[in-house]
Amino acid sequence: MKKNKRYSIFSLARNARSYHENWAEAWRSPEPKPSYDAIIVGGGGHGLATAYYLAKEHGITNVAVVEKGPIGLGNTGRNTTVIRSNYLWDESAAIYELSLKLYEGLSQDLNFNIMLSQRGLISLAHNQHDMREMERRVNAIRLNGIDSEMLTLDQIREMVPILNLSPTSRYPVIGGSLQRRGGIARHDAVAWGLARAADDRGVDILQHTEVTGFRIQSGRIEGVETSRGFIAAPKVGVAVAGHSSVLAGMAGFRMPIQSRPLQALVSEPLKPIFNTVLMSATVHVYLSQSDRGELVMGAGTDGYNSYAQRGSPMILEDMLAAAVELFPIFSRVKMMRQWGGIVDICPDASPIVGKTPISGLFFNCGWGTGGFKAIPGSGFVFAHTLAQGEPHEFAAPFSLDRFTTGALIDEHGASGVAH
Amino acid sequence: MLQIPCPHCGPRDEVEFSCGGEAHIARPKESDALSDAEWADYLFMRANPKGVLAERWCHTLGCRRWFNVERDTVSHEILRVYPMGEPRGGGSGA
Amino acid sequence: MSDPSLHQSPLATLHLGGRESEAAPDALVQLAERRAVGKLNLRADPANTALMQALETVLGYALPLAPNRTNGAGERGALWLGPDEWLVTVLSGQENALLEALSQAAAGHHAALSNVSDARIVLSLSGPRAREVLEKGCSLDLHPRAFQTGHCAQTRLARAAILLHQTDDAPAYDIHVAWSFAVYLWVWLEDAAAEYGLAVGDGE
Amino acid sequence: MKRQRQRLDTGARIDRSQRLGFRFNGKSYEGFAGDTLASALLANGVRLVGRSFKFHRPRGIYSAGMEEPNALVQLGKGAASEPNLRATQVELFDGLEAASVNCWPSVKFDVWALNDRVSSMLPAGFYYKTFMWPKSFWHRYEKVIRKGAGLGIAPQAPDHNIYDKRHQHCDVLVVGGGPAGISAALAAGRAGARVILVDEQAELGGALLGNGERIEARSGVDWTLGARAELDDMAEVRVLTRTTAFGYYDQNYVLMVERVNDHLGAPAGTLRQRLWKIRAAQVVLATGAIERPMVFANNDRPGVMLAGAAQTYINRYGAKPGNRAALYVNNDCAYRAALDLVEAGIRVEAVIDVRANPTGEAVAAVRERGIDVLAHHAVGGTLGSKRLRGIEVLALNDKGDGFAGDIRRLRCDLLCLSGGWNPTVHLFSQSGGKLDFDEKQACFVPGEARQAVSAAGAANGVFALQGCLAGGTAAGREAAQKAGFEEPGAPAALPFSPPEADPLNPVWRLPPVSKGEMRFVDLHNDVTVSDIELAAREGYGAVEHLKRYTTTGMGPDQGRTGNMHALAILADIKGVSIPEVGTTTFRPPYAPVPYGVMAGRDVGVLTDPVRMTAIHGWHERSGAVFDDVGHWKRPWYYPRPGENMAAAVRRECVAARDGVALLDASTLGKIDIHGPDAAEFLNRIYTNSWSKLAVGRCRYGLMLGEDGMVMDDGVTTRLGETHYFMTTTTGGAARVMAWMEDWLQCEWPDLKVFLTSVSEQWATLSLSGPNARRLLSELAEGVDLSVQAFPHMSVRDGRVAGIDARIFRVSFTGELGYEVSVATSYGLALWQAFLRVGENYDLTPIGTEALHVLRAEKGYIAVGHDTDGTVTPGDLGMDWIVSTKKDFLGRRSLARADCVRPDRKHFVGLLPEARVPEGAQIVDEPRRRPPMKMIGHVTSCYDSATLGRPIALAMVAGGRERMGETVTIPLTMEGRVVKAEIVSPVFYDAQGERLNV
Ligand SMILES: Cc1cc2nc3c(=O)[nH]c(=O)nc-3n(C[C@H](O)[C@H](O)[C@H](O)COP(=O)(O)OP(=O)(O)OC[C@H]3O[C@@H](n4cnc5c(N)ncnc54)[C@H](O)[C@@H]3O)c2cc1C
Ligand SMILES: NC(=O)c1ccc[n+]([C@@H]2O[C@H](COP(=O)([O-])OP(=O)(O)OC[C@H]3O[C@@H](n4cnc5c(N)ncnc54)[C@H](O)[C@@H]3O)[C@@H](O)[C@H]2O)c1
Ligand SMILES: Cc1cc2nc3c(=O)[nH]c(=O)nc-3n(C[C@H](O)[C@H](O)[C@H](O)COP(=O)(O)O)c2cc1C
Ligand SMILES: [Zn+2]
Repeated sequence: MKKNKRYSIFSLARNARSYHENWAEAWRSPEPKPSYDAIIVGGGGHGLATAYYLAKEHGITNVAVVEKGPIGLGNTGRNTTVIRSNYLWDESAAIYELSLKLYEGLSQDLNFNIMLSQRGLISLAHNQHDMREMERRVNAIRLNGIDSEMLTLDQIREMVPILNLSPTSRYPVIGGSLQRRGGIARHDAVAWGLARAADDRGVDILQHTEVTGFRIQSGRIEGVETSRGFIAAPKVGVAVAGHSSVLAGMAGFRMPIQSRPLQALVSEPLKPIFNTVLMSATVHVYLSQSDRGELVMGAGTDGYNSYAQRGSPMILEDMLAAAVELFPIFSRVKMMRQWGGIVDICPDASPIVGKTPISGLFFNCGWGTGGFKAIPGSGFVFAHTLAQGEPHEFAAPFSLDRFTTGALIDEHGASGVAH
Repeated sequence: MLQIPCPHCGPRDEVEFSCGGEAHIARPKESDALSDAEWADYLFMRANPKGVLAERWCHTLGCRRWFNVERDTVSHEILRVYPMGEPRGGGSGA
Repeated sequence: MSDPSLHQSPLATLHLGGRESEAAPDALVQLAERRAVGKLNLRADPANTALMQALETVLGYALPLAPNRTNGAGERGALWLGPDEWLVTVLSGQENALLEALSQAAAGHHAALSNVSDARIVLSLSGPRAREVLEKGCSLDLHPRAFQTGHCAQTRLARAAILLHQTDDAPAYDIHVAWSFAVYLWVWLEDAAAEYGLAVGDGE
Repeated sequence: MKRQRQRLDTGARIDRSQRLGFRFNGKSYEGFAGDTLASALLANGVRLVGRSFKFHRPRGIYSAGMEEPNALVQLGKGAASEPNLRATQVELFDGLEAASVNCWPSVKFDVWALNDRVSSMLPAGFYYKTFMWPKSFWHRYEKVIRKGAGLGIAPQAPDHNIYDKRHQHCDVLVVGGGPAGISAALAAGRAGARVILVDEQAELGGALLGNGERIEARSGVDWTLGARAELDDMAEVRVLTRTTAFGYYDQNYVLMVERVNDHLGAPAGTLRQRLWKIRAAQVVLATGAIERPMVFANNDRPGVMLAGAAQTYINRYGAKPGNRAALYVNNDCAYRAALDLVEAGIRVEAVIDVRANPTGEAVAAVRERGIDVLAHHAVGGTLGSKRLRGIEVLALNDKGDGFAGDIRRLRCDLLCLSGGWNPTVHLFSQSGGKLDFDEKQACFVPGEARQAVSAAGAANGVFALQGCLAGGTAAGREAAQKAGFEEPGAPAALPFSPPEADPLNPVWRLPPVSKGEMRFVDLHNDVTVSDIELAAREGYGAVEHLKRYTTTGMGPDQGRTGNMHALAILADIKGVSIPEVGTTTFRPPYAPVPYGVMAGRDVGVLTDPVRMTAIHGWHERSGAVFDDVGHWKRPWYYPRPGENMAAAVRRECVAARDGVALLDASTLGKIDIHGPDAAEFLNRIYTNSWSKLAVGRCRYGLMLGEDGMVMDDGVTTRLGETHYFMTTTTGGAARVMAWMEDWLQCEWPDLKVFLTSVSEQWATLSLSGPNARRLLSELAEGVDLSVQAFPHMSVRDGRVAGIDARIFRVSFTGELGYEVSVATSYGLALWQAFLRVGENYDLTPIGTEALHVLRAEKGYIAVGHDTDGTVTPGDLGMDWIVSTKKDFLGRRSLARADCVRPDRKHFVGLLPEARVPEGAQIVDEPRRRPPMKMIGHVTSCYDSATLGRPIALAMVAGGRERMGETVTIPLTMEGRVVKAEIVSPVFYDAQGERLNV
């Protein structure tokens, strides 16, 4: 029986008749080949997107994605799925907007519904400093040709009637900004859809294959040592998020990265009550309601390094106090599950995409609290970087070298609260 | 919520402390002699190990003293607390 | 010296005056401001025995060297703040004189004295349920097996930094809180104590 | 009101003398004190209580506890409304109102049940495969999906109850108040340890309340009451019921929520729930075990229930869950339930057992009662829809992995399931402990612990009562001992060896009787065996993928009754062992926790402290408009009646330039710096040199981070030979103090310097304007205010208005200025004295906005306003303050390639045609449409009363080399474009003549 690969309402109906017994595997589980043209370490969104675009844009299909566990269970599988491109600096705006544009066609491109929901993203301002920063950001974003606007209190009230807009609250809301194209997507679907599409183009996805070292000969990469043996490749791209320092250590250099717990939680499912994404850097919380009905919520990182995928409950207490203050009707809504990820934080809150001291070895990391939205864009430019051996123009400013020259891209304002 | 044994005040909740990141990073004395890369190494590059990390903590809301801690970044277990200035791994345990 | 009649407590904005006489016979918690406490922040190296001796001579008692311990109480005593830091209390009005005397004693040594009488105010919290009230916002172990009369600790109470000092087994506590946080903490304490019945004292 | 027709006449833990009226789905019913909503509904014969998440299938009550996947209700109305409560956990109170969730218009006729009809189109993950064309339609589909999903509805009004928190330390925390937990608490308590014993139920007893077991010739309930009395007598033991331990965090930090008065209906304004934050030296987990179901077609009908639950409804609540029952089991234990059913007058049709030859004691007893035991049989399906009407039974084949023979139908309205037990290892797993797989009992049990924790009783995989008692005692005793307490002369622990019983035979999945039938694994999320098979087929065969693809275990019950089957079926499909498949991660909370209790009292006025200066009350009374700066609320401006902001600010500015203005500057950070090395320390902290500052003089300083970027600034004064007094920005106060302390303690311990924060000690009032000296001289005593005696940038001690004061002659407005600092408690008196005398000078209180206008006219930077952490002193044109003769923090960074780029952004002044918002971007080549290349942005912009025009400060690329050039500020949101000329940032009194008067 021929297995069904293509997804559509028709194939779904057809398969319903055969009790869904003929669906093909979304991606294969091949044995590793001895060598590949390129190896991507890390089967999160960034690694998978890189493999996909290597195959799609550069015709490089003899590629392996090497993942120590099952794919998509790192930060990609545990993030709060906020997507937006309203970043302050030109360099950031360029790469995040590329990403958002790619997201806008990704379901069709991958033939996998990633459930992109561009329901609009509101940031709240609570004081004059917030307003100033917001004006600066919104003006810059607009002049970069990206949608963004300031909101009045009345506009906010109309969009989010359940928000506490009392002028006497402790941190009264005095204004806000909106990116209408911002929103959320289904995190797992992004990883799975990319994996399926990359696999379809010939990429080998090697799950349960942990990279344990790099083989480096006179400053050049030769391949990776893994829990399933050595695999050779002239080019290796590493996208392991929170584990970047560990992998850099294997290659003999250090990174300007701290691995921090970032926590999130979901409520029990509720009927639709809240139809945008809302964030407040001042009271430290952001939230949205998923298509399944849970309120998905996050805040800032814990204050210490950790690889535990878990943080301290005091963050939750503060996060939920902020949530109840902003949304008094959520007081009796219940937290259902709470977890953490390991985010890779750079000193300037911007990523590192590009070359390393080892020739042929490239790193893509430092996306910290905000790299889900960057997945397609980052994969696109990182694939280019790997294929050409030189950074894509959008990736160039995000070189590791900037920490030496001082040309940092300070996006702290953008991530005062994680998202 | 970590419980951190302040060498002066004893075990206290994490809320009273602030973490100062990796310990034992000495400020270069003759910084002019350093290349930009060497200076960047001091400023930004960090070990960030998965496992035991020597880091600095300050009992901010308590005695305001800085001290060193060896903590496992996977289990969050605190293995050792020792004064500023004392080298890693050596000295008396706590 | 400043004209004491011009002095104003941060709690003045709460207009507690009328409430001091409020009858609360069943109250299990008493709360009042302790106004007569002058305070000096003292920094000195405890290993400098000559200095320690000189300071003791002026104070009339030794500075507590064990962490989180006090010597004396109320308007005359010293509270351990850190391994080289103490809060010296003195009847208010006398702080400048004491500061002067201590400075002279410390002359030639490395020591620091700052008058911080107004930096923090002192609230006294007492009554059979006083500990429960604190436990609502303070993560210290305040059980008598762990925290007793004569113990002190800098810590956090709700969202304010405090210096906590147990002054009686009853129990009774002095809570030192920053001037600017005083109203918040008072309101918080009133709220926390409400379920046990609160009597607002008239301070001293 | 209907009779409770399914109620037993005697026995059970309910109080038949206390009748409680309640409403469910609009109908009135009656129950008794001691009931849960679930038991009361069963007693009233109500079977259909809810609808499932995805297919909206009719569902009934499935369990008697926390593990309930079906019976979710919306409780209460308005401000008391709470979604998604388990009916099995809601204690009945008079007047309770509840309704089914996730159904429209009613639970009986739910339109969404259409989903069930098309369920073949909706397998796991169907949404990933469709709704992609046409692209623009997705958001419409999404709306429908969203409406169909979700369960209860969010409350419509803010909560009318309050929540609180308590910290507590103990030697031994015992979670779970069944026989094991009680034994542990008794043992630890007798040893003298500080013990906390918690149980989420209304009373202690655990399984004993429902299973009719006896201890030492007493009923389990009596034994429990005796133990409770002993525990209550121990001074250091605290027993908390209705309290759920839900999160186990690092270093034995356990969060628990106590439901204080939910069982009384939680009247408005009362304390409803309390969060307990426990730090325990040792933890004993005696959390019991959760019964597993059996899986077969249409196993979700109302009337299908766990066997232990049925037993509990009878023994504990006196409610008959049905009248004609069958049991479907794979172990001995459930046979006792069968006996209890019979005892309660329920007709038991048969016990269907997948095992070939069950022989245990209880089995024999059942047979003796004349009940049919259908060994080596299985249930293949059920009949009925809104309630169970019967079951289909089939014999198993020889291997026991498929059916043999014909379907046999049995009529029944209750089917009790028992597929074995899963120890409640959630908290143990949260604590970081490893789980082992117990092959014999087919369940995960606690293995190696990572924290100071042990498990006892059913939670430890010990299901026999004697073992629970012995294990609990041993665990309690050992925990106390580890915490330093031992009971003198405690009797030696009883040895315990588990009784031999027929092993259970886990049959996780049988083939479908007919294709396409629904065999539910996760009742909550409507996940079926086929979904699991589909996931495995499609490559989502890692257990974490399985969970996410099928959503099994992701509902509010977090898979309590279903997860084990999901793992086992996956293992079966993959041909590997269950431990090889592994579990998904157990995460807090163990049971859902309201946001409100996590927030506690930190809401409303207690959200966050408002820091107050001594003058705060006056500001409020005087109608100041405030702006938040950190925790402070600073007066922004003081509008007079009828005045708008612009007018008020203009008036305030004019006062400062022409007369005299008064500002509350108390929020500035202030630090006493003492010690022989203080000057050297300042040299390292600030960019400029401090070696030669004379006593009594002040100097402005700039502070950088090690990255060379401006971090803070302020004036520091030398008060004595070894005594300096530093001021910082308001926002930077805490940061700067911490920063300096860090360097002192960690890097430069050799420097003899002591730092003391005195921000709070001083109220600082700033007088500025040409009349400042005249005004001050009316109040000052003992200070010569003349220019010669008291020049700009110096300090004098004196008395002002009868108050000891320290007077700094400094200025941030560019006018003659004095900052008068007095002890904070005298701040208000001084302010009032100034106002009194100031009447003659038209003294005008000014807010931060006017201050900013004034300082901007002078080109003074405001750190954090004009700078953003990316600005060097060079960018600000402040090289003059950067010493080249010494090292200081951040210096080396200034030499990096990027910091010496000629085209960096420079701090400049702008003369814009009109006022623009701060943050507006600047371009050279305006275009009709974006994108446009930006060359900088406006950092500050004001209407300057002094200059009679708008002015701005900005960061502009290469700006200092472009004086006199015109740039453009496109305001695309407002649809206007403003031109501006680049000028020096100093707009006013460039020579500083007004300062030196
Ligand atoms: C709680 C939380 C909320 C967040 N919210 C948002 C948000 O709302 N919006 C947003 O844009 N971003 C958000 N983020 C950030 C975002 O999740 C990450 O930036 C992004 O997912 C990173 O993707 P990645 O592919 O680089 O890393 P990951 O998805 O973490 O993938 C890295 C992979 O590398 C693998 N790996 C590691 N070491 C090895 C090895 N030695 N050998 C082989 N494989 C290895 C890991 O197993 C993992 O699968 C959030 C993050 C968290 C934790
Ligand atoms: N015959 C069998 O096969 C079988 C199987 C299982 C259990 N049992 C019986 O069950 C009993 C087991 O005794 P036990 O003490 O181990 O367990 P138990 O079930 O009697 O008690 C566990 C208690 O822990 C509470 N609990 C669980 N998690 C909690 C949490 N997070 N916070 C607060 N409370 C929590 C529950 O409400 C319950 O009261 C015995 O009576 C035993 O005979 C028998
Ligand atoms: C956007 C989003 C929505 C989620 N929704 C649910 C949910 O409905 N139910 C649930 O149990 N978990 C939900 N989770 C949490 C996952 O179960 C899981 O905890 C998280 O992905 C981290 O993985 P881990 O807990 O296995 O480490 C959600 C996670 C994310 C990122
Ligand atoms: Zn300490």
